[in-house]
Parts: sequence; C-alpha cells; structure tokens
Amino acid sequence: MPPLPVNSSKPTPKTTFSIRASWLAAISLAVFVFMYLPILILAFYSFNASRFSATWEGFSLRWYSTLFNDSRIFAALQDSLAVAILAVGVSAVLGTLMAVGLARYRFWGKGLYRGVSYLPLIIPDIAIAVATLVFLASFAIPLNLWTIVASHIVFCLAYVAVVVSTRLSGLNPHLEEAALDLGATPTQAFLKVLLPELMPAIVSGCLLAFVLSMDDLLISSFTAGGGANTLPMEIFSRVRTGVKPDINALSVVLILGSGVLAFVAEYIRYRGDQGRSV
Amino acid sequence: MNTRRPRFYPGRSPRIANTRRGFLQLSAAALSGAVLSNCARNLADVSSEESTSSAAADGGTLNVYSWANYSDQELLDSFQAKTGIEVVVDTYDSNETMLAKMQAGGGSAYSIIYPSDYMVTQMIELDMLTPLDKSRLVGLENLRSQWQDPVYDPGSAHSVAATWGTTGFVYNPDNLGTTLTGWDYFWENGGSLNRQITLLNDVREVMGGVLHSLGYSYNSEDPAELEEAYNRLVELKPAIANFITNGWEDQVSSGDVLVSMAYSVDALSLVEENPNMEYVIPETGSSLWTDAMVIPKSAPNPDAAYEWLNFLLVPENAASLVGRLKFATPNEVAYDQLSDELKADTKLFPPQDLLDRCEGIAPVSEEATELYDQYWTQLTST
Amino acid sequence: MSTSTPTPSVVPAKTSPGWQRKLSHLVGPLVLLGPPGVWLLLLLVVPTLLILQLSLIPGIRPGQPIDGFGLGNYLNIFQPVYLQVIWRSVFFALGSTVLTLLLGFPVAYWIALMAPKRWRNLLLVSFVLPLWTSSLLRAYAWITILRPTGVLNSFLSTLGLPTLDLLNRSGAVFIGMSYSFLPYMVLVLYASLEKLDRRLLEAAADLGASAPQAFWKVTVPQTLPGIAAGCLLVFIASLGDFVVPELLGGASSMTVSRLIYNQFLGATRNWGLGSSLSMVLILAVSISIALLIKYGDRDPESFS
Amino acid sequence: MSQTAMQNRPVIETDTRFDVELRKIFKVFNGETVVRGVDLGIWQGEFFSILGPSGCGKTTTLRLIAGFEEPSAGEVLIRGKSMSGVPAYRRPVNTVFQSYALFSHLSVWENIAFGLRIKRQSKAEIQNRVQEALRLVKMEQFARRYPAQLSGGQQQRVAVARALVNRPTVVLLDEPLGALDLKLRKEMQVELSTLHKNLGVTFVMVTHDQEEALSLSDRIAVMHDGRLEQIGTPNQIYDYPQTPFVADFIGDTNLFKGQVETTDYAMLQVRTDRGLKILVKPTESSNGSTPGQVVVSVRPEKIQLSLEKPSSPVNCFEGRLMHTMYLGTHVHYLVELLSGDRLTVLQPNRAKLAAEPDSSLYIHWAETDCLALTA
Repeated sequence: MPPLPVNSSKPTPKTTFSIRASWLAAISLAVFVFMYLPILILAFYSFNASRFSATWEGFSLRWYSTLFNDSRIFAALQDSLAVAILAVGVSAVLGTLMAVGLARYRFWGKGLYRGVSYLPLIIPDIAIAVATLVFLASFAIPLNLWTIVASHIVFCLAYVAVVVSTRLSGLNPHLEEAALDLGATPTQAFLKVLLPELMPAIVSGCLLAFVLSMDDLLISSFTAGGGANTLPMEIFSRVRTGVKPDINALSVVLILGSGVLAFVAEYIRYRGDQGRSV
Repeated sequence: MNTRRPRFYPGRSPRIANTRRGFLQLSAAALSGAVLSNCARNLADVSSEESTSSAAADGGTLNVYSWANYSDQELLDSFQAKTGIEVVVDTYDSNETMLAKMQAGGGSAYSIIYPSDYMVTQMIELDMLTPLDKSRLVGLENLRSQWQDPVYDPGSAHSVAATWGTTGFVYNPDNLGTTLTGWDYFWENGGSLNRQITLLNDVREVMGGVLHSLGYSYNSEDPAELEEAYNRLVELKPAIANFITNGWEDQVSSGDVLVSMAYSVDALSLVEENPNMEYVIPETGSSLWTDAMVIPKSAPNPDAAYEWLNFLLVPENAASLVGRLKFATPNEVAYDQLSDELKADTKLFPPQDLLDRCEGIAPVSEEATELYDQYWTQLTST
Repeated sequence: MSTSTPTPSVVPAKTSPGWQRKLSHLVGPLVLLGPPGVWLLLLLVVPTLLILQLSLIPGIRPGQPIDGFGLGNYLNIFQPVYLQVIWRSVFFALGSTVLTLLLGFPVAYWIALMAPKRWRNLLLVSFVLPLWTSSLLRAYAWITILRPTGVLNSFLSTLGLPTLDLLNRSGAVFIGMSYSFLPYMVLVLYASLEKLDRRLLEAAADLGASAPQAFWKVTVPQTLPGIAAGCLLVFIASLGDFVVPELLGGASSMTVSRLIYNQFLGATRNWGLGSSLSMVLILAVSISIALLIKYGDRDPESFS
Repeated sequence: MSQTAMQNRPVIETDTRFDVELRKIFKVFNGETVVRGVDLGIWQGEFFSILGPSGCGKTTTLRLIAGFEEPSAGEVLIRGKSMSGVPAYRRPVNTVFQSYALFSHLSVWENIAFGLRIKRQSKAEIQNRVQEALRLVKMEQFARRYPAQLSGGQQQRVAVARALVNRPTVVLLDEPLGALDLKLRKEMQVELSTLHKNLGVTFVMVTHDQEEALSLSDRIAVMHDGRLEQIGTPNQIYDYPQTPFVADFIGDTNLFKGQVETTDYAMLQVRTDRGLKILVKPTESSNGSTPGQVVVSVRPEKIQLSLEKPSSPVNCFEGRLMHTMYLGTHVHYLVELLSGDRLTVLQPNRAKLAAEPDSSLYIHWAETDCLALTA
C-alpha cells in the first residue's frame, strides 16, 4: 500500500502518484463491487421467471406478486415493525435519560453502571439470547411479542445511549446552565434546550437501533412465543427450508426501504454535525 | 417447505421421569436460594404454571403450533366456516425446538400442538399435556386400531394421531444417473459424491438408518454396532453437504446436491411439484413415524382445541388432506374414501411387505442415548 | 435597553432543610438512571448471572434433576470435539479479520486520503449502506452466488472455466463473514486515517523516507490504534456470528454460537453446556474489549 | 438600569448601594476548598472584575453568584436578599458564558428571545425587546442566522444580547472575550464598556487578563488560591498592590525579599536577603509599615538607568547589562546587580542608552516609587 504522495524536494514523479492513486482507486472500486454485487444479484433474480435455475429465463414480476400476496410475510413484517417501534420508542427515552444521567452525575458504581450499559454492544447476540431465555423461563414469564420487545430494548437502549453520549460530550457543557440562567426551570431547560440539542443524536441513535432491531434474528428467536414471529425469523426459516424467489423480491423491497432510511439517518447526522460547532 | 421430526416410540423416558422433586430439593439445598429454585422449578414445570398467565384466551381464535405444512389455507377456511373459530398457525422445525419453547414459556398461546410420537411420551412425562376427555371426541374409533392404542400414548389418553410416514431419500434419477435403492450406494460411490448429499438433522434417524442398512436394529444399544455405524458415517462425511431437516428441496431440485434424506411428507410434496424427482424408501426398510395432535395443559382455549380435533377426525376432512398435503392418514374410514390412485400410491402408503421391514424408533437406555449424542456431536462438529 | 426599566422580581425560596436537599440530589440520578438501570439489571445482569449459575450445574437439561454444582460443564469444554469447535470459531474470526483488514485498508485509505474531498462523505455512506440491509438476506445472497449451480459457476462455465465448489465449506464462511463485517472495518479505519496528520508524511519524506518506508514507519504506526480497534470489532462480531456459518458453512463448520444454539433450541438441549459456552464467549469478548480500552489509547509510538 | 427603581424592594441589613454582596463565602469541592472566605460587595451600576490566574476560584465565585453552585458556607446577597436556596433560574442575574453556550438549535433571534419566552412575555414585548437588544449589539441583520453560521465575535454579541435582554440586576461575564483573537478582543472591550456605560447595569466580569480588567473595570478584585488578595480601582491595584502576589500578578515588577531594619513614619529602611538597602516611603494603603518580613516591589518603568553614578545614593545600585530588547515604543533591559538580583527595566525609546551588552551601569529609583509589602 503506497503512502500519501507528498510534496518533497525529492523528485517524486507525478506519474507515480497518479499510478498509485489509480491503483488504489481500482482496488477500492473492486471492493465496492464486492459490497454491492450480492445485493444486485438478489435484485436481478427477483425479476427472473425461473424458480430454481441461476440462468435467466425471462423477466417476470411473478415473485413480487407472490410476495405481496403472502400474508405470513406481512404478518411477520407487522410483528417486526411493532417490536422495533415499541423497543426503539422506549429506548429513545431510557437511552437518552441514561446518557444524560451518566454525563451529569457522579456516584458510587458509575463505572460499573457504564460498563453494564456497554455490554449489549459487545456481547454476542447468542449469549444475550440464551441468557434472556433462561431468565424468562426461570420466572415463568410467558413468551410473546412483549418479551421480544423487552429483550430488544436492552440493546436498543445501549445503542441510543452511546450515540447520545457522543453528542453530549461534544455539546457545550454550559447549555443547560445558560437556560437556567435565563429563567428556565431545570425541567424547562431539559425540554427546551438539552433535548432539542440532542435530538439529531437521538434520532440517529433510534434509526440505528431500529435497523438492528429489524435485523435481529437470534434474540427474537429465543424470546418469541405465543404466535409472535418477526421478519428475520420468517426469512431464516424460509432460507433454511428452501427459498422461493419471492425472498429475492422481499430483499429488494427491504433493501430499498432501508436504503432510504440509511440516507435519512446520514442526512440527520450530517445536519447534526453542521450545527454542532457552538 | 416442510419440517418434521418423527418417531414411533416413546423416547428417553428414564431421564425425564424423576424431575420435579429432585430438582426442587437439590436447588433449595444449593446456594442459589429463591432465584435458582424458581428457575429450576420452572424449567421442570412450566406447563402447569403458565395456564393462568396466557394471553389470547378469547373464544374466537385457536393458536396452533405445528410443522410447517400441516395445514393449508383451505383447511383453515373450512374450519372457520364451520366453527367460526379463527386459526393462527405458528410453525416449528423440530420437536426439540417446540419442547424448548414450551418449557421456556413460549407456548402459552397454543391450544393444539403436533408433537411426534416419542415427543408425545416425553411431554406426558413432563406433565405438559391435558388428558383428553373422550366424551368430547367424535370419530376416534375411525382410526386404525394401532393408533387407537399407540405405544407412545397408551389408549390415546393424551393424543390423537394426525399423520404417519416413512423416511427415505429424494433424488433426481437423471442427475444421479442411476436408480437409488438404499444406503449402500453412498459407500460404493462415496469418492465421487463430494458434498453431494444431505442428511436429516436427527441423530436417531441418521444413525438408525445406517444401523438398519448394516442389518442392525434402528434402536440398537450395542456399543460395537453403534461404533460401526458411526465409522461408516465418518467415512461418508466428505460426501455430506449438510445435515438439514428442511431446505434440501431447492438444493436437490436444482442439482446442487444429488440426494437428500427426507421424510415422506416433505418428499412427496416435492415430487408432486417436480415430477422429475423421485422418493425412495430404502429397500431394507426405514423408520415409521407418527405425528399426533395434543392439547397442552397451558392451552388457553381447550374448547376450540376439541373442535379442531373433531374437525380433523371427520373422515372427509382427513381424506382431503391426504391429497393436498400428502398426509398418510391413520384414519381408516378416510383411507377408504380416497381415490384409487392415492390408495395405490406406494410411496404414500407403502406395501405391507416393505412396512414390515420398517421399524419405529424406540427409546434406548440412558447410556445408549449418551452414546448416540456423543457420536452425533462428534459427527456434526468435526 | 432603556435605563428606567423595572427590575425583575426576585422571589427567594425558603431554604429547604438539609435532608430535603439531600433527597432532591437523589431525585435527578434516580429519575434519569433508575429506569434504564432497572431494565439492564433485570434483562441483562440477572440473566447473565442466571446462566453463570446454570453453567455451574453439570449437564443440566430442562426437566432434569440437579446433580449438584461443579465445574463439569467447563471441564466438558476441554473435550477435543468442543475444543475443535472453539478453535474453528476462532479460526473463522481470525481469518475474517485478516481478510477485512486487507480489503478494508485500501478502501479506507483511498476514501480518507485520496478521494476528492467533497465525495468523501458520500463514498463512505454508500460503502456502509449494505450494513443497513438484512444480514440474513446478505448471507442468502451469497448462497445464490456460491451454490454449485449458482451465479458464480454459471458465469465461470459460460466463460469455459472450471467451476468452483465453494458453498458448505469454510471458504464460504470466510467470504460471508468478511462481507458482513467489512463496513465496520472501513468505518473504523477511515476514522483513524482521516485524523492522520499529512504533515507527518511530508516530514518523513523530507527526512528521506521512501514512500513505502513512510507508509510502514509513519502511516501504519499512526493508525495502529484504529487498526487494532477495527480488528477487534470484526473479530468479536465474527466470533459471535451465527447466521453466516449456519447458512453458508455446511455440515463441517460447527461454530461456538451454533453449538450454543443447539443446546437451547436444538436436539441436545444441554443447557449447562450451552451456558458454560456462553459464559466463555462473554468473558473472552469482555476481556478483549477491556484490553483494547486499557492499551488502545496509548501513544501510537509505543506500538512501533 | 435605574438606580431608583431598585429602592422600592425590601432590603435587609445591608448597604443598599450593594447589588451583590458575598459574605464569608466558602466552597468545597470533593474536599478541596476552592473559595476561602470571600467577602465583598459590588456596588450598583459598577463594572466589577474578578481577576486571577486560572484555578484561583474566580469562576466558582461567579457561579456562586449565578446560582449554579451553592456555597458550602457563607451567603450571597443580591439587592440585599439572601440567595441561599434560590435556584439559578430565580435569580435576577444573567450570564455571558465563556464559550457563549448559545443554543445551536435556535436562531439568533430565538436565542435572545429565550429568556423572555420562558417568562411568558407578550409577543409584542418580546419582539420589541429582542429587536432592541439586537440593535444594541449591532446584530440586526443576523437575526435569522443560526449560531453555527456566526463568527466568534458575532456569537459573543449574541451571548451578550441574550443576557441583557432580560434586564437583569447584574450581568455576569465569564471570560467573555477569552475565545476571541487579540484585535477582536480590543474591539469588544470598547463595546462592552460602552454598553455598560449606556445601560448602567451592574457588570461582574471574571477574567485572567489583567489588561482587560484594568481597562474595563471600575473596581477589581484580585483572587489567589481561593482568597481575595485585594479589592480596588485599577489604579490602586496597579500602583498600590497590597500583597506581593498582586504586585507580581498585575503588570511586571521586580521583587526583593527582605527585613525592615528601621522604621519611622516617614521612611522604611529594608535590607534585602541579598544585602541591598532599599528605602521605601510608606503609603496610606501600603501595609508594610511594621517591622518584619517584607517584599519590596519596584515597577520596571519606575527604574532609571545611567552609565554614570547618579548624584543621589538613594536606591541606587550598580549592575551589569545582560540583555536588551527593543519593543518599539519601549526598550526592555535585563540588569544583574552586583548582589546577584536580576531586574527588568523598561524605558521609553527616546532615552537611548548607549550601553554595550555586559557593560556595567547604575540603576536607581525614588523612594516613593516602590512599595514594601508584608510577605
């Protein structure tokens, strides 16, 4: 890997630079293709009339119509959305409170608290899933959609808190004091100043948590019950039990959806960065 | 998209019987106090706990927990038309998953479950099943006698047989270039079958099949025989693409793999869809299994569950499922109503001489179970 | 502002007694940190302690009597079969980490230091975009590509080249994992490379370092914390990954997370073994993170 | 701010001329005493500065007045009212923060209107007052901008306007110009001063920049190590420092440690530790009039240099020129006396001293040009 070309007194020829740059660009392009190729292939085959073959047998929207007539997929999507929205909604509140609390107070055991709050980010899903299952079984809590929500809140909370904490550490520490100084009560200061200032981070944290929640397979699988079935669980069982190409169509729909979401998230983050400098 | 995991005979009973008291005493004596004893008690005894806390108890819905293709929209619609009860079906892909979910409290919504034979026994021993009130069942006498008093549930006290079947291989004769008759083919052609076959993700079926092909019992407990079977499988390992109970359909249809071991229900569904495929029961015989319908103790809507059982005991309803879902029905009256074509389908209803060579999977001793598990772990983990 | 305005009224509150003030000092932390703390305690800490406890009951299965406490489950892990599974998981994770580093570094380098500045954000975002799509579907896409009659082989045979048999073996796991975690690596490396002070490279060149020398003696040491963080991130993620080995790995690619899964939702239902494996996984990951935090912030010089 | 309007509020046991009064204030953070017994009164309409090096407790003192901190002991009074237990948002003070603490999600206009909106002023009132405040800080055309789109100086103006618009009794300024570059700082100093004169409201400013404090303030409190060293007008602080710390901290000075040898009410004779004899004429404010350890302070610009031995032997010492530095308007000399003391001397540029480096010369100063401070 070549280093950055520099303006030195030595005759570093311009040609070498451009060759190196193009060489790197070529590798990067190849890796970009690597990233997008599988997605493009899914999209491509979602329009393929053939059921099994990898060869092209004509354009067809058949799999899309299969997909849109598949009530199980939609029921699963509904469950997933319900879980994600509920979990992210609760996490938005709890995660923000936690980030603010950790930034504001000093207390005994704070390091431990913070460490525990980071755990969901690093512990493998399988371990969280197993632990949650054992916990729920131990207390005879019947599994249903709510247990999925409860377990999703654990990691959504952590992600929201981390993103909000990052923003908090970049904020002027005196903003809340300024609001108090101008006559706002602590509650007003929180609602009218701190919360709006944190809002870009809260939103992007929520989007991140939302995507992770929508993508989670293991934790949902272990905590689902009573008829709750999330989209990843449905996809997983279909991928394992033999896929019809409507899964390709589903991929395209989901990828487009999450692509839009991703751009919204990035835009918000970008806006947040722009407004941060004060 | 089918899933199942069946056995004919109660399995592993010695390990399950002495559960609750020992669990409680030991855990109480142990350091853990309330939490673990709570945990232990509940692990052993979830079923009776959760009936009170279940959701969805309204008379209008029946939650069914079953294998993936055990019902279709037509069945659900006609059931709802007749009873006014809406049915919601959730699926599992192995008996163990179902049991784990039920024990973990995930099954509180279900009023009907479809465990396989040995799992019925296990759930009875775990005190998870409601004894059936025979006075509320109509048409139980239509079942063949062997299913009126099955080995796995004497007197059908807790279960109603739903379907039965065999285990065999699915393949495309054109792709394979020859006709498959049994297990021996794999060792004769092992070298050329580089990751070209899939086997069921089931220790007793796979080990049993190999044992049977070697001339031993499906339920052998002889360590020497087991080791021989294990070694045969190790020899076969390079030829095995995966151990999957489901998902082989696409692979074998597209030619990614040449042969898949499968249950008859799934296999015949595929064959119907893709006539190039063929299902074969090894000529030396295979396993025979039954899947039954049960009402868990935690069932929130047992009334609807009885409606469901009665609905499926109606011969016409059972017979229509045979055609649509390739159910081999245990219902004698329903069988009599089948078209001659279906009756003559030797894959669905194998001839008696072949059935005689088949064997149900019976429980083995605890030591043998350990051995099976150990060999299975080694086989799948290496 | 006029000079004759009325002064704002001041309403001095009554001084609250000491205990009340102390209580009010507790209210804030309790309101802010109480609910999330309780949640984490209930659904993270207690469950983890429970599996720790379960892991100390040898061979416990649901519905089975307790055989007393002991380290049996942990000793069990040292059986060659399980050691092999653990080693394979580590091997997959290491291999994927190396692959993502090799693939990710040029991309991160190019985006951070060479691509036109106004395109940088867009390039980064679009590189990371696939992360937002379902990981299951991305793994599934690789099945479509790698299966014997899949896209890759159709393509190869069209070109008259010999086909490749990749699915259901380790190679597919490496490809799938690298694909899954490459965006993480690029993000972390980018953050590190972006901070690289270009003047250091100029200084190195000025002092007579050749381009490769400057790269190995300046760029790499300077970005070493980022490289370490990225590698650890990918390593941990792939160590715990379930989906990719399950879908792409085939019969001979059992990993720790699949083994754990099997103990709980699979045929063997040995909750004790599953719990001890989970504990080992949690400990391994926590320790590596702790090490990174402890040594990761060091001066880059100390690495070289 | 009117001085008469304040009189109609009940006032307790205090000098009614004080807007802010601190009584024996202590502040302890985690066992560390940051403010030790600060006792001061700030008059109505005064521009008051608290000056000191970083870590001296000056910002904490300001925060105690604002109400962001409660004193560990002692009392803060504003307009004669005890502020104990009164939270920041009920105190009639507004703060201009060092980093401005502008709300980045609000426009300039909304930032300034924040306090008025909180107090539920009528729309028309808010409109008028914000407009007036904007005009006051010459930011009318930036009302719709967001803080991130403003330069540092503009942000500073907004911060000032946001504080002033609420018509507080006291405006607190925490290093208000600290983040600005030198030129802008000079400009803003003038504007702050003008604002203060026009509004007549009490300003309390915290700064570590002595020049800023000297040029803006009516009075200055110098803090050191949590204690008040001296309160006085800029002139008093500079010319008549009461402690060695103040003398050293404000401006440049030369300090000699020594003992008072003889004293009469007209003159002190000090023998320094290195053996110099210095005559000091005590002043009213000077506290070095008693025997004991003292520090003698001589400002560099009060010292004369000559190549010849001067006629008066008072405070005249021989030394060696070590270093010369031209500062344009002035020349800076470093002289080492025979005693070993090193002194800095500042001379206007017009008196060219034709001395070579290392050449010997004489320095001297009048006994009225130095101070003896109790060590």
